[in-house]
Amino acid sequence: MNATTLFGLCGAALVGIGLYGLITNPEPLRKILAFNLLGSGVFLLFGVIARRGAAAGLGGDPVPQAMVITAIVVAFAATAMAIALVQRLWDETDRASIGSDSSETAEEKS
Amino acid sequence: MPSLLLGASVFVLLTVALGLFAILRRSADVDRLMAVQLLGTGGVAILLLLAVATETPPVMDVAVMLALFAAFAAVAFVRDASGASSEARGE
Amino acid sequence: MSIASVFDIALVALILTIGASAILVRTAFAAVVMFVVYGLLLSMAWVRLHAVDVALTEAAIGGGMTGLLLLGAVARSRSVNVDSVRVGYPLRLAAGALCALVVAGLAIPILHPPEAIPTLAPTVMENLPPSGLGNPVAGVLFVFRALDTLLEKVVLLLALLGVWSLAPDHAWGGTPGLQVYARPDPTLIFLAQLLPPVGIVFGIYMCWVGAKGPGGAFQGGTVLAAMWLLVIVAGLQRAPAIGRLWLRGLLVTGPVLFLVIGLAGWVFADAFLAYPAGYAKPLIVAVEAALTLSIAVALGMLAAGPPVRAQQQ
Amino acid sequence: MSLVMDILTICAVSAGALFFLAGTVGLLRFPDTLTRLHALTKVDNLGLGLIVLGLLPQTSSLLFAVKLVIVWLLVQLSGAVVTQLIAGAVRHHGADG
Repeated sequence: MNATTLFGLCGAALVGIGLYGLITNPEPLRKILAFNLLGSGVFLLFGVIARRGAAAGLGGDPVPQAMVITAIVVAFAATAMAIALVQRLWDETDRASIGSDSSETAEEKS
Repeated sequence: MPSLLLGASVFVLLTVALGLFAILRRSADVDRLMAVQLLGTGGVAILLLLAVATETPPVMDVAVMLALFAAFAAVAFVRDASGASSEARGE
Repeated sequence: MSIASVFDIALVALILTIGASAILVRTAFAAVVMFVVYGLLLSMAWVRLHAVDVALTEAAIGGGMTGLLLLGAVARSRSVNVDSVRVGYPLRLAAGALCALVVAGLAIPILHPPEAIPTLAPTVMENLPPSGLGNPVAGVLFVFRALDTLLEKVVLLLALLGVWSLAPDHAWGGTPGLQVYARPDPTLIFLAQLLPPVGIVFGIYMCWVGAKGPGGAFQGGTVLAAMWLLVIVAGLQRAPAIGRLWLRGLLVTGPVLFLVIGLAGWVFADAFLAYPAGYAKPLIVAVEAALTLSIAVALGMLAAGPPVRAQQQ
Repeated sequence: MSLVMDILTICAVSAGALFFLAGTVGLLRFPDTLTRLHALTKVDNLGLGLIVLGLLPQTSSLLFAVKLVIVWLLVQLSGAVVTQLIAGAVRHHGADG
């Protein structure tokens, strides 16, 4: 198994870890964090695809790499938006977690 | 020489890993602040060794980035651990 | 087994352990610390994948900026009631099984790559010389897929508008509720005076070097944003009210310049976002410089959060 | 000449790596937060300094070497100040045993 495959499996495992956290953690903040973890696992998979496409004297295919850079910045913007929504939710409801009975799961969609 | 430098970077990575586990065992928040500090020095050492071993000078810029943002994150953590006040609380 | 593969195995093991502990650890504060450590480690993984541009972005945004953002929210969450509803074991088991399935599904294509691996690297290198750029990633971002990059800036501005629009009515146009130190701390003030000059030089260097090597507007902009936030958090300067004209001007300068040059492409070259022959590099450097400033302000204001207090007259 | 340089590199890098190990041992063994902080930062900064010293002879250009020294200075300064900050937080909250 070469190094690229190893990082690919690492990315796959990170997606799994992030998804698990997203499902099982009741606090919205921890869900946002888990979602970021999931996202970085996907980015790592892109990195592996880029590395496998190494050609023309480059260490990796620059197109997926550029996409990942864009994705990291957009993920940050989405995280900022999600956190602002959660804080507004706290201001309105005074609760820090999402109960099973409530309909307030919408803020995780970003 | 490159393999020696790579070997040194593996060694430093392992000590950083060990240090992180030592920090994770403690439950106090202040102890956890050290984890970022550990990466700030250890991570920079690893990246510098990699930069010279693989002859890719741009990796050194990643080391600078790591140093800057480790310090930046530490400032945010200490702010949180030592009781922050929102600017809005003055109202 | 070579030394490099020992390094990779150790790094992957460490990343997975820290990532899992960021999910499983009990307090939200500890989780955020773990997440920052995870981001810094991940940037080393990107170095190993020969993606130095991505490593720079990940260290800056994944490590520092997201950490600051999450921490601000953790500090706020202490003042609200945290229901200690824990998810039951059956659900955890089911979630674990589902996640294992997803991991397996992702692992199969990783372990069995296609015979002919698709790559655009040769095409990029063939078409890069006319632009005068030396960094293929910058080439993709500003020449081949310039529309994506332009729209990404629009997304940043839209996100910022979204964050701002969550402000209560009375605070509209006011100052963001960035958490600052309760007492002025001399050590912190020293750091906030020491680090920004270094950081600003490094940010400009990142933007400049981006044309020929790893770096660019995103990385430079993030460094500038972090230095700005550091000065505000230390209490040396207040966060600006979001209604300020200079602030809004800086926010739109980069995207507007990009758009104007893009539109001019219709007249002087033959397509939207095309650069006239021979002028590509100076135009791209100008766009990058303006974007660096706009990105710095946008990221800084995103991290500072929605306004919470009306502007003082 | 290059042999002397190589020997310098081997000695300095090995010594630096050993200092990192020493810092980690301190982190594992020392009884309270402040001493652990002390072990971590003092020793690791020395380790980094030695590694930078060892890498200097191996650099291909002067610019590369100057950058190495600048990185070291940056880590040294910011590390020292951040440690001071963390120590302040420890004193404020009380160390744990």
